[in-house]
Amino acid sequence: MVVHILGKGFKGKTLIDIGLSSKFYGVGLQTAQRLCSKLGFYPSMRMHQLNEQQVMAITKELSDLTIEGKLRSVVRENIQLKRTIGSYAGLRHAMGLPVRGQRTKTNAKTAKKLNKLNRWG
Amino acid sequence: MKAATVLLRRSAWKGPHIVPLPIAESLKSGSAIRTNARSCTILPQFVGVKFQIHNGKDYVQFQVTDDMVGSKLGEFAPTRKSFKYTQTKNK
Amino acid sequence: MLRVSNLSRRLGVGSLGRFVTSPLLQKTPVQIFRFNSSQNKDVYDLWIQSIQELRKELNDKPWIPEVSLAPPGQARADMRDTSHLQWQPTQEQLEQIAELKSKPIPLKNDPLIEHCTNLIMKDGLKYKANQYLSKALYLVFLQKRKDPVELLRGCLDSLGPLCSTKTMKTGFAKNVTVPVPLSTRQRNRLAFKWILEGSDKRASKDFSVRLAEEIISVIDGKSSGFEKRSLMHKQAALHRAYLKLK
Amino acid sequence: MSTELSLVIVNRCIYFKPSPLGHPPATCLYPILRHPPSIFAYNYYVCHYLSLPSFTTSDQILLFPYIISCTTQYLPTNRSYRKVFLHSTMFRGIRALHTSAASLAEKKVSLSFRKEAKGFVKRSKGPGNHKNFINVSSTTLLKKSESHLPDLKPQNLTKNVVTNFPNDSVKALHHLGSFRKGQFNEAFSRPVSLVRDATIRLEKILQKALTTDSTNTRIAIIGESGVGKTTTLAQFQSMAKSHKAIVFAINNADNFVDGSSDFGPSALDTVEYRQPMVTRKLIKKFFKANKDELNIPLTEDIKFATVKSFGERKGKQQDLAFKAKENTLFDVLNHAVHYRGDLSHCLHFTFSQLSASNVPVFLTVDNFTAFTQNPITAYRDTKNNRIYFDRFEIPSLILRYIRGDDKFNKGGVLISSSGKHKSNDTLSVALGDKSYEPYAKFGDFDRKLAATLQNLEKFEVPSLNKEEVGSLLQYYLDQGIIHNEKTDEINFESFRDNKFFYSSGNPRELLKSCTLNYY
Repeated sequence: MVVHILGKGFKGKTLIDIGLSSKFYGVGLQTAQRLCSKLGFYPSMRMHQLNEQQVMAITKELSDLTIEGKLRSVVRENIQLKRTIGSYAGLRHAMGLPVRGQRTKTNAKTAKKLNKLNRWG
Repeated sequence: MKAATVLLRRSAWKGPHIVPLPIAESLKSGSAIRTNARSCTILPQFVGVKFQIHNGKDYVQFQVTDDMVGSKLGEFAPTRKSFKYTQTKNK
Repeated sequence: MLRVSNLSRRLGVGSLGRFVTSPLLQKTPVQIFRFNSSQNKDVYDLWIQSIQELRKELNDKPWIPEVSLAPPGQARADMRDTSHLQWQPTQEQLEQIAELKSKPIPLKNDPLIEHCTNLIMKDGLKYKANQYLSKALYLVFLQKRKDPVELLRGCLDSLGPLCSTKTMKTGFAKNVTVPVPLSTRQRNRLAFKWILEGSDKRASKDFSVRLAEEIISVIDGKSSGFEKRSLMHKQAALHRAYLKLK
Repeated sequence: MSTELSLVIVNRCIYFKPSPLGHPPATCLYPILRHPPSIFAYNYYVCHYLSLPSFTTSDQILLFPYIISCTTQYLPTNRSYRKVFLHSTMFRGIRALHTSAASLAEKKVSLSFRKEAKGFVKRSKGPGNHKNFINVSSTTLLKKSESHLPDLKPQNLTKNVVTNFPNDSVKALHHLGSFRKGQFNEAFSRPVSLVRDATIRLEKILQKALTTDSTNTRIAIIGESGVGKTTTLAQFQSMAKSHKAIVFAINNADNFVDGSSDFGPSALDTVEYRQPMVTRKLIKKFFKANKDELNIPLTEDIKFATVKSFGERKGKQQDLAFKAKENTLFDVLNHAVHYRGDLSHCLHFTFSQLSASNVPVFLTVDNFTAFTQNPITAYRDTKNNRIYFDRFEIPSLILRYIRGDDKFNKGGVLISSSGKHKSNDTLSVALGDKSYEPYAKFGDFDRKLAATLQNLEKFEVPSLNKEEVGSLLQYYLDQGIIHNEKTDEINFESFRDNKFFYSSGNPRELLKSCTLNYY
C-alpha cells in the first residue's frame, strides 16, 4: 500500500516521521517528529494508518514550511546575492570550488559536484 | 541566510569586530579609504564609502552597498590569482 | 577489599555502593522522605573517622599479604601455618581417589558436535556458532521428541557419501579420476556442508531456524543433499575401472 | 595456567585476588570448574591444572568446598555483571565423569574452517523470512510430550512438586497472556510450574485477600531476572481463578509507555489521554478470561452511543443503554467487545462496578518496572513535550488502586517487576531496599512515583534451592528434555549439585542449560 503526500509515494509500513524526513528536502527527523506530535500521531504510527484527513493535515503543515522547491530557491537566491556583491564566497560558488577554505589539491569532490550558482542539492 | 550561523560566529557580547576608520571624512570628501584591516566587519554606516583593501599585493577598490553589510572587508578583495598558462614565444 | 568490608561492617552497612544505607536511615520509607541530617551526625563522624583510618592504613603501611589477606574476623593470617597439612584422608576417600585415577578424564565435548560447530563457525566466533547449533538442535527435538544429537548423528550417517573421486596424475598422457573411500570425519564433513548449503537456501532470517528446518528435512529424507550424495556415488562408480586394489 | 589463576591460599582458605569488578575473572575458575563431577575429580583437576607442588593430596581434597564458598561469595551482586559472569565460558554445559569414557588423548586441533559460510548473513526477503527462533519455538505446532502431573490447587499445595495449571484456569491464563514466549513452555505438554515456598506464601496472601479489601493486599513481586516472577504471578492468577475470583491482568506494562499504540485526548475529567487500542485489547482479554464470574448486577446505568461507521453499516448501531439492576456486567462487556466506538468509559465503568461488587477482584500488572524505569513515555503532546505516564488513563487507574484512592471490596493489587528493564532506584527506595538519595537525578529516582509506591508490600521471589532444582531436574529428566547427559548413567545428586551451582538457582538459566546446551 502506497500513501501519497505532496506527490511523493511512501511505503505503507514506513514510520511516519522517518518517512517524511527521508523524502522531503528541508524536513529532518526533528521537524518531522514535531509535526507528528502536533497532529497527535503516536510514535510508532505507520503510513498506512493515516486516513484522508490526516494526510490532508500533513500536507497543510508541510505547505507552511519552507521545503523542497521553496527552500532550494532560497538557497539559490542567497548564492546569487553573494555573487552579485562580489564576495569571495560567491566567487568560489561560481568557480565550483569549496567555499570555506577546504583543500582543493585533492578531494573537493562534493564541492565540484554541487557548488554552482544554480545549486540544486 | 540562517540567523544561527551569524549568531554562532562570534559571541554577542563582543559586538562586531570594528577597526577605527575615517568613515565620516570619507563620506564628506568622497575619497577612498585605504586600509589593511581585512577583518573589519562592514557596518550599516559604511554604505556608500569607497574602500581600498589590501589583498597582499595591491589595494582593491570597491564601493560598499547595502547587501555587503555584515560581511568582512576582506571578502571583497580576493587574495589569490588563478593560474593561467601562457605560451612564451621567445624561447 | 577486605578492609573495605571491615569498614562497612563497622558501620553496619550492607554495601558500599553509590547508595549508602546507614542503620538510622533504614526505617520506614515515610521517614526517609523526612530525612534530617543533624540526627545522623554521629554516623557521619564514624564514617569520616573510618575513612581516615583506612586511608592512613593504606598509605602508611606497605602491602603485607598476611594482614591484607587475612580471613574475615582475623587480624593476621599465618602464612607459615602448616597444621592443616597433618590432615589425613579417610580410607573411603582414598579408595575413591584410586578409583577415579583409573578412569580417564572425559572429553570436554561431543566430537561430532564440536566438528559441526567448527563447520558453522565463521571468524572464530565459536560460542556464537555453538549457540546456533544448540538452538537448531532444540528445534529438532521439539519437532521429533528424540535425542537431537543422535538424530543429527543419524542424519550425517545417512547423508554422508561413502566414497569420493580424486584426480591423480599418471605421469604420462592424461590424468585419471580415481574413486577413493572416505573416512568418517570426511563423510561427516561433506554431509554437514550439504546441510549448510541446503539451509542457506531457506528463507528464515534466523540461521538456527534454517539449520533446524534442513536437519528435519534430512531426517525425513527430503533434502537435496541426497542427490549430491548419489551423484558422488555415481561418479565413483563410473570410474571404478581405475580403482587400485593392492 | 597457574600464573593465570589469581588464587591466594591462606589457612586452607582460597581467596581470589580481588579484581576491579569485585569478583574473580571467570577465566580463573575456568579450568577448575569445567569438569566438576565430584569433589575428588575437582581435586584431581586442581592438581592437574594448578600444578602447585606444595599441595598434598589432603589439601586438594579440601580445596573444593572453599572454591565453592568463595565463588558464591564473590558472585557479583550487580545484575549485569552477574549475567556476564554466568554467560562467560565458565557457565557451559558439563559432561559428568561417568558419561563418556574417551581417552586422555591430546585434543586435536581442528583445521577445517568454513570460510564461505553464509550462516551469519543477514537475510532480507522471502517468505518465511520473519521466522526467528523464539517465534518458531513457541508458536509452531510442535510434537508435545505426554505427562500426568498434579494440578495446582490452592487447597493442597505441597512443596517441591511440579504441577500443571488446572484445566479450569489454564484457558483463562492463556487469554490473559500469562504465559510468555521464551519460558520454554513448548518443551512440555502444557505450561507447568513448581510449587515453591513463594507459591505457598502467595497462597496465604490470597486467602487473606479473599475476605479483606484491596488496600490490605498491595504486593510488589520482585526478584532477579529469570527467577520466576511471571510464573509466580501466573500461579497466583491460577489460584485466584480456582477461588472464582475475577482477575484483571495487565501482562505487559510496556504497552502503555513505549509508544506502540495510539492515543488521544480523553473524554474524562480526571486524566488527559486515552489509549483506545490497548483499552480494547484489555477489555477483550478480561472478558474472555472472566466470563463465568461476571454475572454482577449493575449499580449504575451505562450508555453506548451510536457510532458512525464507514460504508454500508452506516448508522446501524443505535444508542444502547444498560440499566442498573436489570443488566449484569457480563451484558455490558459482551456488547463492549463488539462495540466500535471508544471504550475508555466502559473500562472505567467496569472498574467502578468491580469496586462496588463483593466478588474478589485481583488487579495484576506484570513488567511494572516499565513505569519506574521510564516514567516519561515515548508519547509527545502537541507541543512536542514528552508525556508523564500517569496522564494516561490505564496507568493512572493502576496508580489509583496502588495508592488506595480506589479499592476493591475484596481482592488485591499485585505488580511484578521485570528483569529486562534497566533498574533504577524508584521501586527499591519505595520498598525500603535502598535509602533515599536526595541528589539523585530524575532518571534514577522518581520521587513522586516512589511516594505512591510506598504503599506496596515487598514480596521477593528467591532463587531456587537445591531441593527445588532437584525436583525440577527430575521432571526434566522424566520428560526427556535433557540430552547432554546420558540419563541412565547419571549420578543424580552430583548432577543436581552441578546444575544448581551453574544456574545459581535461577530457573531460566537452569532450563537454558538443560535445553540449549549441546556441546
